[in-house]
Amino acid sequence: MTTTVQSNPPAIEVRDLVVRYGGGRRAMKTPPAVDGVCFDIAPGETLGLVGESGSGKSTIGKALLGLQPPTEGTIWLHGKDVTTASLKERRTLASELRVVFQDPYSSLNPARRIGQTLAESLRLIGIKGDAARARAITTLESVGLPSDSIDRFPSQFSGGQRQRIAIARALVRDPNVLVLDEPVSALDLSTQAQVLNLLADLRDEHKLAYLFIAHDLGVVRFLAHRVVVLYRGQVMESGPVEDVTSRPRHPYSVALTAAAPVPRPAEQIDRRAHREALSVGSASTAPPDPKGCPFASRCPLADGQCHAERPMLRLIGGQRVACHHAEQVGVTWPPPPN
Amino acid sequence: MSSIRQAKQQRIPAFLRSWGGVFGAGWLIFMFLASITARWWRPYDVAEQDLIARLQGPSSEYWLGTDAVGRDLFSRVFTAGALPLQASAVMVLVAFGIGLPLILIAAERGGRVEEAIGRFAETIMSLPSTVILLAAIGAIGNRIYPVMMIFGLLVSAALYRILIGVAKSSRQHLYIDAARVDGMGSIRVNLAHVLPSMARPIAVQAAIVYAIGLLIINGLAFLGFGPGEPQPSWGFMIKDASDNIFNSPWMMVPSRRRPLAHGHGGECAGRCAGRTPRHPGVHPP
Amino acid sequence: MKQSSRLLRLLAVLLALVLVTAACGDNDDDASPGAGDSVADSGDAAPSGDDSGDSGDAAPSSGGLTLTVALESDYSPATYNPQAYALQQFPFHSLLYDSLFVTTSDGEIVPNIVTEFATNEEATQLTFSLREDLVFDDGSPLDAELVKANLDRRLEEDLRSYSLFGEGQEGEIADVVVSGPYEVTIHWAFEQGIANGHEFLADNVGAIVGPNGAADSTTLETAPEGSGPYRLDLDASTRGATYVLRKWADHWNADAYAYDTIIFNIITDAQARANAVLSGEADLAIKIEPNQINQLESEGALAKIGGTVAAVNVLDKTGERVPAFGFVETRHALSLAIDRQTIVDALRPGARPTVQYFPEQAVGFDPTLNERYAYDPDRARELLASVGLEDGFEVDKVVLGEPTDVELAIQRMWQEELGVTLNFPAVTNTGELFASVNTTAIIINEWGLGLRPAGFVAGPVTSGFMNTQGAESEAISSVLGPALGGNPEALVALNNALVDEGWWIGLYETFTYAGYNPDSIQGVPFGGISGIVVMADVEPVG
Amino acid sequence: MPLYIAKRLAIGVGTIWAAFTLTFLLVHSTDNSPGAVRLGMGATPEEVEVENERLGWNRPLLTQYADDLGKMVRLDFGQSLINRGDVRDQLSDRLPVTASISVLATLLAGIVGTALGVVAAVRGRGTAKAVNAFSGFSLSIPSFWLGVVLVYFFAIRLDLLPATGYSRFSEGVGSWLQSLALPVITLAIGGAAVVARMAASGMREALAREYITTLRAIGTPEWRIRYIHALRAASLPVVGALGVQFIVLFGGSVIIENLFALPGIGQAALFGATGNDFPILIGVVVMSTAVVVITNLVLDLLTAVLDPKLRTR
Repeated sequence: MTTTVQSNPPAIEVRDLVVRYGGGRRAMKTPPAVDGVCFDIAPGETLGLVGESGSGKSTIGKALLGLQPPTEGTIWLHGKDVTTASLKERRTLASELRVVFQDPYSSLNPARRIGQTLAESLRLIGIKGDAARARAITTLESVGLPSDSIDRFPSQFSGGQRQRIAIARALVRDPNVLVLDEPVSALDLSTQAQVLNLLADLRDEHKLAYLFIAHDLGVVRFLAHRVVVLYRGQVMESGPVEDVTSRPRHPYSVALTAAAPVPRPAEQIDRRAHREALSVGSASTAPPDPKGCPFASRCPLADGQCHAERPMLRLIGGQRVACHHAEQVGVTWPPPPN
Repeated sequence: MSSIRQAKQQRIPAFLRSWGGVFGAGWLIFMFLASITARWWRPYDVAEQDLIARLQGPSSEYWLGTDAVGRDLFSRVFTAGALPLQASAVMVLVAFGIGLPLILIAAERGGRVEEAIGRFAETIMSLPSTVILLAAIGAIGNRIYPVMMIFGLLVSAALYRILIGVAKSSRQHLYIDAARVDGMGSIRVNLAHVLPSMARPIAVQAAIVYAIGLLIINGLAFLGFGPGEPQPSWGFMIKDASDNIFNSPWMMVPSRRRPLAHGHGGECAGRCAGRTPRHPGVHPP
Repeated sequence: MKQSSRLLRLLAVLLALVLVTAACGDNDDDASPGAGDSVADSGDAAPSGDDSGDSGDAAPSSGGLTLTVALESDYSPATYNPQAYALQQFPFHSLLYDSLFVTTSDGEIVPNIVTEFATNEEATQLTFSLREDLVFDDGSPLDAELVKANLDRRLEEDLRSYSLFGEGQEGEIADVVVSGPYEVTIHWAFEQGIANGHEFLADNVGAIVGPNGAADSTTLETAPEGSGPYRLDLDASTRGATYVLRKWADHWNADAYAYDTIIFNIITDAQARANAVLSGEADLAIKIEPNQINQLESEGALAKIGGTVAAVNVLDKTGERVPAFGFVETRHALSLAIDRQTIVDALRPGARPTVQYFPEQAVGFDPTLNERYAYDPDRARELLASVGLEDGFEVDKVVLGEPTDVELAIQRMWQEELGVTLNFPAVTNTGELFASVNTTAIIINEWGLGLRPAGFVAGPVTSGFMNTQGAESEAISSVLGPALGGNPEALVALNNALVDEGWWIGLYETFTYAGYNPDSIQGVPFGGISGIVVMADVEPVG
Repeated sequence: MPLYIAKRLAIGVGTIWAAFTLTFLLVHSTDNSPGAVRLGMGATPEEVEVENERLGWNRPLLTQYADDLGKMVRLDFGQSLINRGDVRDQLSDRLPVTASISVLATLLAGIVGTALGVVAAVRGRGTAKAVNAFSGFSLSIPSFWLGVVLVYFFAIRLDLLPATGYSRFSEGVGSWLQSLALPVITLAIGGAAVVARMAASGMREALAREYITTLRAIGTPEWRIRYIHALRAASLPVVGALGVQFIVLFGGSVIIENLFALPGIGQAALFGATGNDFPILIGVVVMSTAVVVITNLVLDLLTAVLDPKLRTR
């Protein structure tokens, strides 16, 4: 992984990232939201970050964006340490690293015209007036919106259009890395496909690196090159997207794969039955044993070792897996769907 | 089509979209302007008396009648407004001037900062304000502006308690995060995004607090801490009217009209500005 | 709004009903309207002392009668020492302290704890004897030594009632001599002597505080020490708000007092005070303000007593401060231009217009004066023109804060009828106000002349602060001596002289008002025309 | 739970300390001095200086603060400058009056307000509008105006209730209630309006909840649904609002006491303010704050009992 060439550093490099919410003694008692996560993203590459809600995937995004200060660990952007960048540094950084949020209704200020929102972003790098307006129009057109959108309010757009605006807002500063925090999960299926296609086109056109955060593997499979599966702030499995989705090595990945929605109702029913057969429990609120595997309390394969010893990431096949029983998965378990 | 209308409405503050709100806000503005300009158009001087026409009911000569020494109530009622209307405005400014920064800081920082400010606000809120105001008058004298500033300080705590939730939920908006990712500074984020999104509840609370300020000033005047005679004050006019309630009971009506209408104006504008606030928090005494 | 106010009214009625029914639950006649309540109830308020010492013939008090009095201010705010207060506060202190002499409701000053008194031939000494059965709670006697100890504190500044005994004052005392265990002789400082010196030792001035208080006034700050007919129930009282006085059955004159308990409620709000009488919570309300007079009068619950005279007092009789005042015609013109009837009708309902010095009930009153100086603006203008002042002039009247309604009315009348401009320069403290008598031409005031109007002329009017110029008037000084001696003709002449010289421009004679509940007490016994209620003579109905 | 109580107590103590400090600063920020107040108008500057020295007014501010704070902890507020009496004794005489008024007014406001709110929520739109109009009206009228009008009608015209004065509880509950009826009603109407609004919205919210639908489905009588289940859910914010109401009504009693000549804390505050009686002012503020704090503590505990979620804390 760390065989990067000096002249070509990864777009994003994250090492041993730990994020705790709150401060003081009480925060130390609760488990961290992100616990020792490492990954990197090459320029032009898309990394999928998958996990159910509360797994810490959005927190990683926030840490990257400077919205949530990391407790420990380091974040590099193009080889530059940005872990504790000041506001001033962030401002220049913000041109390279942009974000598209999940909720297109909340991510645009309803009281401001689209043009104002885009111009606000541009003003921070010194582009004002007509120049800003022209650039805003170009960007809006590049995401497939008419140029007169610039004088409208967000309430006049549909969810998919708003998400395009959000993408335009990210692109207007001409970045090379985008954090996509569940960009399509609030949209209906047909719009999802359009937006995903747009994102793919833009990536190819602008050579963008994506950190693509999602809660199911389905959409990740479409866009990502590699994928990281997160559970309770820890990496369960990572590797090329094909390997992880078609041959998951971690029981949790298996459950996630089964949970990914499919457009055909019949298959959905099959999947659900299959998922139930997995007998993977739902997330419990009880904190996991700090010494053991975080997934142990829900895992059908868990044994004494799992509760006592935290599994380390191991390279199995094409992917890295943190499970004592990874060899078993896909061989004797789970039972095949009927 | 409908989206265009929607867009136009966007620019009209919510509380002006109902008749009650228009009336309330209009009334407040009218009274404010009428009161501070009263000295130029009032039909009689506030001290001018007509002993023969004392304690009269409304007539074409004296539109609201006369008081116990035959002074024109119409002129006095409007002139009396200037001081409370201004002093209460100062109070509102102080209250928001102290309260809003604390609210914004607490909402932004969260955690221990929020807890500390919250504790402080809770402490201030539990103080019996009328008693404190009387103590302030006893200590620094009957000076309405400083006294109302102290009241503003007390009110700021109540504002904090009411608006902190609004501010926090307003910060939940992703466009705040987006602005921060843009590299916007904390102050700019607050001014450009957080505050405007809180405009409606702030307007509601400002109207309510303003009305309460008027009631407090009039209450103090009723207790004898108004401007000295012959300067008119609403509270003292009520007192005067209550002293003459047997001789001319109707005097209660014009003297009450102002504080009432004001309380009502503020209340109405406030209520119509949004739905009835879930936790009104600050109330008139 | 109309609808909601009706709803409000309905709601208020409902709420009131709920509370009244709740109140009726345990006491059936509590809610019955009328005045009987305050007199009839509180059977548990029996006097705390046992009445074995004094006989059982205190017939009227056996029912446990309570009298409730509403006062306009705290009559004992700083200390319970009666000597620190004025006559006005004496209704309260008269119940706690015995006084050497007292004013009766006939207006006479009579011995109280003095058994007999005598003045020597030259009137330079007053000798009086005390009752020998007077004791305080701790058993110490009220004897001649104690009276001397009391009077010997006369130079203390805090003891305001003693001010007339001070140096150069009309009642200056040279010495107090104990001439027997229960006999005291007072030596006046005035060489001419003082004929009715005992009148100086009446009411608040003659009140005797106990030995501890006489030795150290500060002991009276927390509790009274008197030998009077009542004791203050400190537990039941709230300072500044409510004072509960219980009858002390062992008092030598206990039978004269009809009530077992007297409650003083301090009600500073004038309307609330009137309300208290009207709704029966108070049997007697001392001091009723002009605004409430109509209301109480229409309910038959108003008592009044005259003797207060309002006037424009001319300080500048020589014209050295305002040249116009050098002419007597100017002063008469100012008087003739005042429409007293209008002022009285509009601002002082119940008062009586008058131009003269003496109150109507006093010897020396002359009805013809009021006719001679009746309102006549034309004549006033003529008079001014006759001294070349047809264009008017300006004169100042210093006020503390704001001018009164009457002053504002006079200002308007002088301006409109005579072109005379009356200005009201304001001062902020009484010191400045008092100092202004040396520089201004007029003052306007209400004077409670009380029992000795002639003495006031001899004092302030001719030789005191109203005549700092030392102006002389043959007409006044020639009759002042006989008038002080009580000669009726001289009194009338003095009255005429004051008005004719234009020293005194009377405005109206007003009243002291008290409200009372005619269903519970027989009336309000004022002490003469002093306007002070004689608490000993307040009697229950029936 | 004990932790919760301890926390509330700590805040209460902090509140009293803040009240004391604020008043202390106010009193010491003026040109006026206790010596001048105590000696009155006639005193010379020298005499005033001597008196101030005697009262310890000329000591360093911090020394006085520490000293006064220590005394306050022992509930010693010194002597009144005007009537020289012990401030604590005088105020504790008056405290029951103010406490009676504000507690009764809060209760009345709570009961009437809840009733109105429930009626508004349960009955048709007309009733809701009427209740809303009433509460809007009562919120905007000054209590002192209302008081004057009530006295005029109920005490003077109808002669139903006393207009002035206070009858102690020990002299009979009937006359006690009677003497407090008008002031309590005057004060409570504004509070009832606020409570009515909260109760109405709470009730509407409660009635819209799923478990109410469930209760209806299983055939629970409508009155039980409304007055047992929904009301209990709605009562929680109402009790919370009563705490705020109590503070407001306690302050409002200052004006009311003077209107009805009731010997309470508010009257003392007014006298203290007009007479610049510093010890009384500090005593009034501290003791009023203490009452408010204690009442709120009680209400907090009551809320905790009503709300099982809080009980576990």
